[in-house]
Amino acid sequence: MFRKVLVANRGEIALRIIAACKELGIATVAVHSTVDRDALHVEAADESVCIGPAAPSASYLNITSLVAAAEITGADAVHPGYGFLAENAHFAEILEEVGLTWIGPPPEAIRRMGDKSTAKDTAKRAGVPTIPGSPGPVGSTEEALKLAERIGYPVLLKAVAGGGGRGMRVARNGKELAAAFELATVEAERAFSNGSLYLEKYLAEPRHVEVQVFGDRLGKIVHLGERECSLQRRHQKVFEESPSPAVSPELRERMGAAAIAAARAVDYVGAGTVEFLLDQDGSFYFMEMNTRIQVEHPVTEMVTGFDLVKEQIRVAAGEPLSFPRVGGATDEFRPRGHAIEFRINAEDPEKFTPSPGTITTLHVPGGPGVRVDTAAYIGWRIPPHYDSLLAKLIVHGQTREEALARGRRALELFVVEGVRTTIPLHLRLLDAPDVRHGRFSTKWLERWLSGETPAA
Amino acid sequence: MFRKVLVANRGEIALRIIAACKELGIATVAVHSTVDRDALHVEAADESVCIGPAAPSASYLNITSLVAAAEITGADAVHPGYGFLAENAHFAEILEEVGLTWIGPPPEAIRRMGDKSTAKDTAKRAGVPTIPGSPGPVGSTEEALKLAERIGYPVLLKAVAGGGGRGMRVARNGKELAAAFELATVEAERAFSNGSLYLEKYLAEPRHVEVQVFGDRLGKIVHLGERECSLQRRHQKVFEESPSPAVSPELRERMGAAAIAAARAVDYVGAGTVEFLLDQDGSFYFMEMNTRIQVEHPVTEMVTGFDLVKEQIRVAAGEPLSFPRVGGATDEFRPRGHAIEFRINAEDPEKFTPSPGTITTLHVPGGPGVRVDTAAYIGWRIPPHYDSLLAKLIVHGQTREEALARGRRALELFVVEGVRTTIPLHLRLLDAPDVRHGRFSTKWLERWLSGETPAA
Amino acid sequence: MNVKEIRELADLVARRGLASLEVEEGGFRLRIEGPRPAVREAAPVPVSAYPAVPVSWEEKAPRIEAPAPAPPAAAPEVDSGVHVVTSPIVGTFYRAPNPEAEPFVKVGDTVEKGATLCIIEAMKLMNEIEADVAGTVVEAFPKNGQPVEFGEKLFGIRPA
Amino acid sequence: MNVKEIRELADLVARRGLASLEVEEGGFRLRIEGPRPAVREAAPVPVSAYPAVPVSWEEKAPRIEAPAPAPPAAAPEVDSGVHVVTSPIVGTFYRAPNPEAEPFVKVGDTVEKGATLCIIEAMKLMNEIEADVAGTVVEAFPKNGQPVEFGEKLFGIRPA
Repeated sequence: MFRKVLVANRGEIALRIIAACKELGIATVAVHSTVDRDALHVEAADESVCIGPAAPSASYLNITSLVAAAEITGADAVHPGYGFLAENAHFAEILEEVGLTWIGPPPEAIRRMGDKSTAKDTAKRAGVPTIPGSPGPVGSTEEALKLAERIGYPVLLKAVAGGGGRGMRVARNGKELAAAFELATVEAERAFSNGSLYLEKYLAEPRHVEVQVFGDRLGKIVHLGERECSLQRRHQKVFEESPSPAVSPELRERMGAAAIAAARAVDYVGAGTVEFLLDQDGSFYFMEMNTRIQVEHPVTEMVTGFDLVKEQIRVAAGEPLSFPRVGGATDEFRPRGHAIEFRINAEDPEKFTPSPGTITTLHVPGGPGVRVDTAAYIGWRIPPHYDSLLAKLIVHGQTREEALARGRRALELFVVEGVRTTIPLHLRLLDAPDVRHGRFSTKWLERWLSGETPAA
Repeated sequence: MFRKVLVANRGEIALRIIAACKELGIATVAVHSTVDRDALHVEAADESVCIGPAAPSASYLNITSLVAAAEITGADAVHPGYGFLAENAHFAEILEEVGLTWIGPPPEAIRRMGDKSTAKDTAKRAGVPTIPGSPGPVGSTEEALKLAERIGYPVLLKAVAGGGGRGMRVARNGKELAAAFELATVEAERAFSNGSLYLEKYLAEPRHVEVQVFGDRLGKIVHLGERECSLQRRHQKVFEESPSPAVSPELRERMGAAAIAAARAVDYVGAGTVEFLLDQDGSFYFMEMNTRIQVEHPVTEMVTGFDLVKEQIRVAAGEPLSFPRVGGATDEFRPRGHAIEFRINAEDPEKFTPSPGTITTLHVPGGPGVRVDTAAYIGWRIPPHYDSLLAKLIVHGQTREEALARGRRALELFVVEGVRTTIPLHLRLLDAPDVRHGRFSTKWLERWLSGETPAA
Repeated sequence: MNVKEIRELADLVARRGLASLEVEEGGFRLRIEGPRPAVREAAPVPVSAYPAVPVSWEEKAPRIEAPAPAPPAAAPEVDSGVHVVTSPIVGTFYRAPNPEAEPFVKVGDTVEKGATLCIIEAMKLMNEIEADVAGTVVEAFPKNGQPVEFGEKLFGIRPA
Repeated sequence: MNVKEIRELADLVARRGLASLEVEEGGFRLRIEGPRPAVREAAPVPVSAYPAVPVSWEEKAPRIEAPAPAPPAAAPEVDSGVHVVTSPIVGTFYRAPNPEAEPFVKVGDTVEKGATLCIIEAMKLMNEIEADVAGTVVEAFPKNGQPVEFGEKLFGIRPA
């Protein structure tokens, strides 16, 4: 096992990693930028090194400084957390070159899953369902109609050169497709000087359901069930839960097996997440794989009782997976109760503008089934240079109903003053019948925020 | 279900009850003395009533004020918490007379278990083992020797009129007993003007192991396993855990069945605890039954996933027990992992003198498997009129080892300034090999504190 | 806004003891926080919302000595010359012995020490509250039928 | 707003005991927080205990422009007349190009702008740190072979 781990991150995840190291009897080194000098992760670690000025590129993303910090403190491994350098294969390789252990998956796995089209190809070849569509540009209306007939309507046309939703058109039948193909070609030509179009199956109301996988260096890969993360705003997850209200035990086993297959295709080691789009008819399609610990890992910890961050460290040290009774080739995964994570950001709960400032009052809720992961403290000045995640409130109950009720009372007893937070947003969300009944897709939250009648 | 519950208590347990009510959608009324005006339970409740001055006898023990407070606020039930009026059968009866529901066991059960000798007789008649001894005073040395022969050495002689350890003598064999009988008679005569002596089996190194029971109004009674509470100082529990390191599954079932039998003997309803002394040879003896929720109930919540306070309220409202798979006539109880509670008191960690004052800094630990129940906040002035419990830190792990490691890191990251606390005591305790190995009796902690080589 | 104007506003904040002042206009924003407080201000106590409760009027009520306990720290002063009678118990406040009767006392009345000022009902018992000083009633705080807490102000009496 | 005006506002905040003052105008933003309260002391930063690390001396090292970044707010002042060169990188500090050589500079030496003051090794690269002012070296902070953080004080130079 490692003697000393350098935590190449900040905020709540740095504190989380330090907690895991402490439980394993490993010394810790915190790194920080000049504005994070008084941050809690610095205080909690055994040692700390200032690695640069506030700008992330000059500090938390500064590979030279991080490696030097590990060298001067005699650390023997580095945990990257999430964000920053967590999915940087180059950083992983440099660490291994200088003799430090990277607490993460093999660089090659990061690279193959980091590139969208390589990832999709890899998944496809591993037998994992991906969204059906044209392998390349569609040449003509006839070709498009033939393909659409095969994969089924509705279908989506999108510009090969496009992005951000521009040049995209949905067609519900052949007639619409024929008309749309011509229009979209012209639009794409005008917008991108390239009229080529892809065609793929269109999911009207997909859910974002992701599966937690874990592999060890001995080649064992298991899954720990799914997380439902459909409630998103601008692709930022707001509210995550496990299990998903839309996943049956039978579907869980199929999604789990697919996730394991994707991970196995890149010889995965450590904690990873395979993200799927789940259609209303129960079909699911590979979206991407995140080769790191996720912000929302605590919901899986709550329904399994496992410590995923400690397991990352153990696995990186070469130990076999320690999980008893998990999802895999021979075991069926059974979540224990229901967990929900509420991301509490330091931002306006209606306009979502960041609200940096100094925390003047803070009271975190306690009691049964409540967990709070935060690096906040009274007097802490939230620097404006980093993300606005202030705290993660995770609740666990025997049933989804109990977890929802517990979430409400914990949010009501959660006091933060000095900055605006998204606590009021979560309380409003808990009032929404669709949330109470688990009826939502990835499109629900933005529709609801814009005041449209919520219809899942 | 109730519409509004008055919480006849203060501090963390009042907050705990308010949380349970919130989860059940029940409105709450807090009561407080004049010095508790700024207490957190007052802020957390929907309404509050000042019921008297600081002295508990004039406020939290003032039945008239409590009933009037329930009447003027329109509450329909009262939860007494622990301490104060929690085991006051008279209060329970008055509430029922004025049409309020008492969230606790039937007054008759409280009364029968409240009187030590009635409780012991009740248990004995229910077939629950009690410490063998003379039914009344022992008349002569010969009678003492004959009785000792039957129950086995060592035996304890104690003055009928005595108390607090005075006039007690241990005899390991017949010779010692004959000598001790004469001496103890003379001592008791001198000290209490009454030379009569009881004789009972002496437990050299007993453990305090208690079983959580729960009954509903339909007559079902179950047990939820045991709590090990041997680490005590002056009969105050300091550190509690579940399961007990000394209890095997087979012993758990026998103790559970005995606890259920004791509860059944008084037609028990609600949450109760049957305390046993567990001898080194695996024999156990009924000590007493606590007819309320206990301070240490969270360790049972952590290893069961159940919410005992919500269950108290449900059962008081006439609902059947909601627990799935618990210990009882047909089910075997299996704890899920291991939980430990550290009582953090506002007192000197070495001299145990109370340390009231104002909390200037407070940071509670988070992360996986950590729960903190507290009514403390920064700026809170701890009133000197009540007990010194500042917070309960409860940790849960898959194994006892993980729970211990988690306890250590949580204690290290738990910051309280402004008052002295017992956090350093707990950190020292975690260093003691006997604590790490679970080798201790009720006598261990005082011996260890006095500097004697710990020998369990 | 220039520095002189800002100074004027800052002085205003300091002198008036304001918690903060914030101005925003176009791209301009000014925020001034008042003098630092001693430590953390006491958490605000939520105002209790009492529902009215039905009351059974009884013939004869027990008398409670008006103990006029030391008013709790939180009870605001009325006027240094006025003695405040606070409630020694929790219950429902009545100004008259029964719904048809005249109030025991009205503002302006002169009362002797020991005179009944009101009744507070708790657990169906009617507790008479007596004046603990002689003087003139200058204020009557709760309304008839209103619930009162321990230590709540009942009457202001200017001692004779 | 110029420095004089800002100073005026800062004095104002200090004199009036304000908690803070914030001005925002166009791209300009000023925030002044009043004198630190006695209340919560800044959390103590644990002192880092660095172990010595073995070093491989190399022939040729890259030169880093001595950027002398704005010293971080927390860097304590030495003497108002002395310019402090802080470390632009994390690494191990060396006063000489190799273990047998003389130090680049000693206290009392006069240095030109651009003169090499020391080497900081990071990732096996020897980074030369240059003087960003000409003057007299009046203080040398780290010991030879000592690890340094970003922003750590290296030398004090009294400008010529």
